[in-house]
Amino acid sequence: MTPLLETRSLSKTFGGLKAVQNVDLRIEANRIVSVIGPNGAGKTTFFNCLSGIYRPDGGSILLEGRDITGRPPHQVCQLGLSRTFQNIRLFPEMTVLENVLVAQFQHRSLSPLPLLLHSPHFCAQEKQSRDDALGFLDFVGLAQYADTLSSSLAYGLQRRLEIARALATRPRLLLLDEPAAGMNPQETIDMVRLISSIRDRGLAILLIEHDMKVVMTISDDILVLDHGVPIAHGAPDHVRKDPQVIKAYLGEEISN
Amino acid sequence: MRKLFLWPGLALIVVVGVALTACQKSGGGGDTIKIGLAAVESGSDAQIGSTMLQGSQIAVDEWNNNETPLKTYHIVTETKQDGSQVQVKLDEWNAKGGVLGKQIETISLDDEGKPDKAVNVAQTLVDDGVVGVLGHLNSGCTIPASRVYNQAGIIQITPGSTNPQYTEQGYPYAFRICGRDDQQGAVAGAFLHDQLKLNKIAILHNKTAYGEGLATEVKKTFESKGGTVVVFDGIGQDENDYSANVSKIKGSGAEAFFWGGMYGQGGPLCVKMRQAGVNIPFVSGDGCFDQSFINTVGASAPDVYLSFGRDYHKIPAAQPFLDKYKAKYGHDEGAYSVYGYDAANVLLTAIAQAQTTDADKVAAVMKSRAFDTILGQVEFDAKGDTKTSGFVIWTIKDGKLQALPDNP
Amino acid sequence: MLTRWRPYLLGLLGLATITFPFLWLQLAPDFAKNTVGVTWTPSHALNFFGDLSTVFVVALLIWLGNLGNRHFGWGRALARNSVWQKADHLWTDYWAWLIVPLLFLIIPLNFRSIGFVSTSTLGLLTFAGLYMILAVGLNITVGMTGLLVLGYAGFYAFGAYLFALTQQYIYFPWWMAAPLAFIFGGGAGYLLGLPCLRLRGDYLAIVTLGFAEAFRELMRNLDFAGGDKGIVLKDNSIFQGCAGLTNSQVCFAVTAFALVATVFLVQRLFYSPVGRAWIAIRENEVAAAAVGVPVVQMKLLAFSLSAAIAAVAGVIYGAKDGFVSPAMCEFQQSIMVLAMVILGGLGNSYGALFGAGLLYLVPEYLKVLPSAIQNNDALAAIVPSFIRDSFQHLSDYRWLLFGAVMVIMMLYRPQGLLGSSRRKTEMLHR
Amino acid sequence: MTDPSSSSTLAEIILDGISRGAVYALVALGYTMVYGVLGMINFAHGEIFMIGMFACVYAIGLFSMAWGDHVLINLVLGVLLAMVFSAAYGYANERIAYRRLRKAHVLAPLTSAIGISTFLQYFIFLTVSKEKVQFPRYYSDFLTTHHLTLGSVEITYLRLAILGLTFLIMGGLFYLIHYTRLGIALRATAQDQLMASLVGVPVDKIIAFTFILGSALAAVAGVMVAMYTNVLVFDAGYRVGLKAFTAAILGGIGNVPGAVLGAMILGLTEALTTLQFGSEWNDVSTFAVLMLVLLLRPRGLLGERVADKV
Repeated sequence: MTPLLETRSLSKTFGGLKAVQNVDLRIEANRIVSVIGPNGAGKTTFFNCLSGIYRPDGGSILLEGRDITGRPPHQVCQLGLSRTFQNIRLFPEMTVLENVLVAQFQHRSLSPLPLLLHSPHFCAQEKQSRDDALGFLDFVGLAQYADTLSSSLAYGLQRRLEIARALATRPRLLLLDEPAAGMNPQETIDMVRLISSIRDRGLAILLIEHDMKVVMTISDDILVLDHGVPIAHGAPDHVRKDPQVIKAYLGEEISN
Repeated sequence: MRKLFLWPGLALIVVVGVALTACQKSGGGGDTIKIGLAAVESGSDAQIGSTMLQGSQIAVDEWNNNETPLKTYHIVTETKQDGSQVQVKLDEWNAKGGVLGKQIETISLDDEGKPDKAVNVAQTLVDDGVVGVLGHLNSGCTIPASRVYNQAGIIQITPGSTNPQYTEQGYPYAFRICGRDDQQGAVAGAFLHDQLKLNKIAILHNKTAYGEGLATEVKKTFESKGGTVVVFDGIGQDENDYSANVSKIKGSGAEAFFWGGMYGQGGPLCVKMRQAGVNIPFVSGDGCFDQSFINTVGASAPDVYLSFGRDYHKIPAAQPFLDKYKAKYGHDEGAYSVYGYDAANVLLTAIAQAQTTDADKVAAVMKSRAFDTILGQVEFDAKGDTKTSGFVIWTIKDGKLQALPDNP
Repeated sequence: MLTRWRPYLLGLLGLATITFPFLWLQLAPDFAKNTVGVTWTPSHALNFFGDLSTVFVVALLIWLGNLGNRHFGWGRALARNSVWQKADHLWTDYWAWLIVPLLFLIIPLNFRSIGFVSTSTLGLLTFAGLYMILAVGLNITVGMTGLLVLGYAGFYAFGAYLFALTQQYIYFPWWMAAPLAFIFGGGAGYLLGLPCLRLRGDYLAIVTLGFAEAFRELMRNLDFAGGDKGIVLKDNSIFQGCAGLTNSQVCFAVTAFALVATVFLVQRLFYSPVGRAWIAIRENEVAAAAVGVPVVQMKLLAFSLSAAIAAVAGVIYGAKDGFVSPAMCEFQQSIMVLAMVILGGLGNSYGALFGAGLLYLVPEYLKVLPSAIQNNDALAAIVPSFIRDSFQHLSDYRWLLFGAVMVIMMLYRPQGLLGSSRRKTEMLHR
Repeated sequence: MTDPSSSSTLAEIILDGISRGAVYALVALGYTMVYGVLGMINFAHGEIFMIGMFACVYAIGLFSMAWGDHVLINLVLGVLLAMVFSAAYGYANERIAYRRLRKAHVLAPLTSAIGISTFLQYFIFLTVSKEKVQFPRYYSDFLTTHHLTLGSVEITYLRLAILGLTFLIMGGLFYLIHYTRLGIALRATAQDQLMASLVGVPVDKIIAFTFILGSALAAVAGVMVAMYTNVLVFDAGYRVGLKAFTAAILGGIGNVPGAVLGAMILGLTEALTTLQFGSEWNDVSTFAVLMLVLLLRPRGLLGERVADKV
């Protein structure tokens, strides 16, 4: 069976800096895989390569067996890979609802005539979009804020909105870039719950997270990057005991 | 504040707009004859445009006050009731002032030198019920506006647009009192070939309808006489760096240079050529006929020749007009003031003789006889151009432009 | 109190100092010696301020009103219930917006039978309509998609030339000319946008400006395009012969129809996934791409759509005046349309309509105002002559004022007069 | 009898192209400097350049009224005063139109800049002159009539001065940005204004300094160009500014040597177009070159690729 996502010796270089080197990763459907590593390990670069924002220098990315290497971001998204951003990128002037509506773009027919005439089909589609969007907002717990400007949401809610927006693209694989960053313990627990319930909807999740507690509780698999190089890969317990990981996190002396 | 002032402001605009459209109609009475004056009166050509219209205005004032100095020249033929024809002097039947027994009212509008504005100005004048129009200045404005006047059946006389296309359109009511670019180009081209006895010239123009048109005519004449044009280039109107052009001219071995354009570029271009050691004759057209041109090239610049109409300073009939102009406006006349004055006199004389403002009859009168003007006798051909062009070559002498002595 | 005002006073003093020579002194060149002197000409400066006095008075009133509003709550009750506040919601209402352009453009037609509207007024209104079409079209790129286009008049001229050049050889029935221009204008926009839209926003601005300038120069140089004097159509009556109306009346009606169609098209797109995608691109391009919006395609759509709209406006212009010339795509034209969009409201089609009406019609009205006052006995008696003259001069100052308006709007009301108030937060804090 | 494309003509045309390029370069440096520090197009830079031209002539006029026509004294003082004036305009421009918009959407300062540009153009149009004003040639004759002879080509002192000045300013700016403390502050401001202010860089002052320096240089350029073309006109800045901006983009905006390179290419393109096709094609060829470069190298010839921070 082909995995949902597979990277083969993926590499990306900036000038002389090798940000990501030879990363091999397989993600099966319905699993949560985390990418961890110290600051500057190339995690976000890895994400940017996957989601098409950067064009990798070497290696290939396969989504459900299809090569998506170097495809532009919107195509990657349309093929079923969606993401959130470490520094939140919402559409600030749009309402919460509109933010989610935008994400349904690829699933909406744009035939000009119905669009201009507002044919019954088009109106039904718009209503469907709205209902779906409200459904996603309800799922992440933002239904009551539907008409609020997204820029006026609280920080934690903005993260949730980003997730709802990513979900609205109907991905099979969701990339979450530090979803729990800057949250208090309660919010973190809520976020973990949310991530689990996303998995329960049948999505695979690739996660970057600094909070080890989060990572260890929900991950099925963990990939550890250090200076762009994958140094460990496996189940949480396995990774936790890996000497190279300890060295990467804690430095040379202690691991000795 | 926006809240407070926006709606009253909007309301004001709407009310004013409506009021304007309403009262423009009701403004005029039926007891005057209206003449439209249209030319560029704002922007960089404002001076030349407004002085032209001021010339026309003086003529109209004279008619209104019945003090036309030219009236003794105006001998018209009047048909009496019994069918016999007698020659009458103008002042005999126009003693009350004005024309056709009515005072003349002028409506002066600014076309900003832009074709689209000119068309709207033309439409406004037509709406206001003018019987004749004196204008516009720029050929680019005159040509599109002429369609409006002719479709509405209004006589148009341009005092200053020299582009041939204006009268070549075949409109029955389009006249011009100045010369045409091809006449001017022929004079300049002949001067270069026959009088300066040169065989190779370089031509530069400013890419406008006027500049390029004139330059093309000079080229045609010069080549038809057997000369060669070694450089024929255009430069943008906002270009100020001519060094590459001058180098090209220098390298081309041209024996004279013709500039088709205005004085704003012509002056510096001449200076640049002299600085680069290109001391060949500099020839240009009426676009450079301005005091600022002399100011730029210097009061004693040698080998500078301009083609322009006759020197009206030497014509005695012009003197009263020039004095009156200075007295009324406080400054000297512009290059086209005299033409504006003449155009107005021609139009009003024709109306007076036709005894009607009907355009067909006035146009018929205009094409049937010769008019005495400051610049001499004017006769119109079938197209509406003057039969004699009157272009002569001028040069700079003692800080002033003077017609060459061997020209009449 | 003084400390609060000191920076303003110092600023004013500084401004007065640096503008002093240009205002109060005049150059007096000595042509004989090729040197230069200066003369002290206070009358010159006083005229300058005198002509602008109306503007100063209006500005003072606005400022006082603002002060009063802030300190004493003037107009607050008024504002709370005014249409102004609800503008955003009102306009989004499905059918309400159709009425606005209709009202503006159709009313004069109804009065035709009683001779209310003269041909020249009709001409002015047609122009206002054309500028409105242009403003609505430009608003798609600048306001909705966030792409600054500085050479918009290039497309306007493109349409006009397309029309004029084809008219020289092939006769088009009038109802075919505009749709064809729409298609070809859109195609031209597409071809230009293809390479340009990969560029950063400010580069795009300059490249489009370059396009307009290059197009103008090209048209001036090509002999078959008539050079600088442009093309005078042999027959400008292609719009004529409909129901016994004159060319101006048909052009006006066609403009009105095109305007309504344009607003219809743009608003329908705006309230559809496409419009949401445009706004998303404006708000955050990376995020838009990441949620599956094909950024380049959507930008191209916006760009070519607005080019197509401009081309249609160009055709109507060509048919109305019966000639086209390179002067159509001067930089000032583009700037004027941009100023209309900015004044009216970025991203709001009604704002663009409003801005276009304001910036085109007010200077025109001001220009005829003095003679209208003079012709009207009642008005002539009431209005003092110096105010009458100041109106006339104000239209000379309009470019100065346009420039000032663009700066002031950006500083104090970046969302435009009718723009949504949300836009302000976005423009000022990013 | 010489052929239009003979070698001496070609040499002269190339020299014309280089001088024209140097004129563009002087202005382009101002654009590129502001862009380098603020990341915004100072569209009004061309107008500051134009103000510099006029200020110099006003100053010369004033001095010649005050103590007569002393070429060197009046000219040097005139240039200095023009620099002061332009700097003041540049500062006022930044203070009024840009400072509040620093954090705004990229459209806002650009629009504001276009507004200022239009305003200044028409301010001069309405208050100084609607028509072209000529530079008092008494003060430029000694530069334009004397020349060096190199083979068959004559180079006037003015052209030498413009060329020299261009490279001097380019070198000076390059040194300033890369080898001085101020340059470090400039670069820090360019990278991240907030961070720079946190480590003690007075960001407001640095930006104001950028504008003042750029504007003063524009004034020098303005005087040079006024002497070179003999013409001062209210829209001189727009034309030269557009070309200079094109040059800056061509060379890679934000890059000091790039601006000069781009300007030289542009100047030569125009001069050679004049020779080969006639000067009416200058503008068309300029923008064709711009489009071509942007198609092939969107960052310009010497511009670096800057990755978008995600």
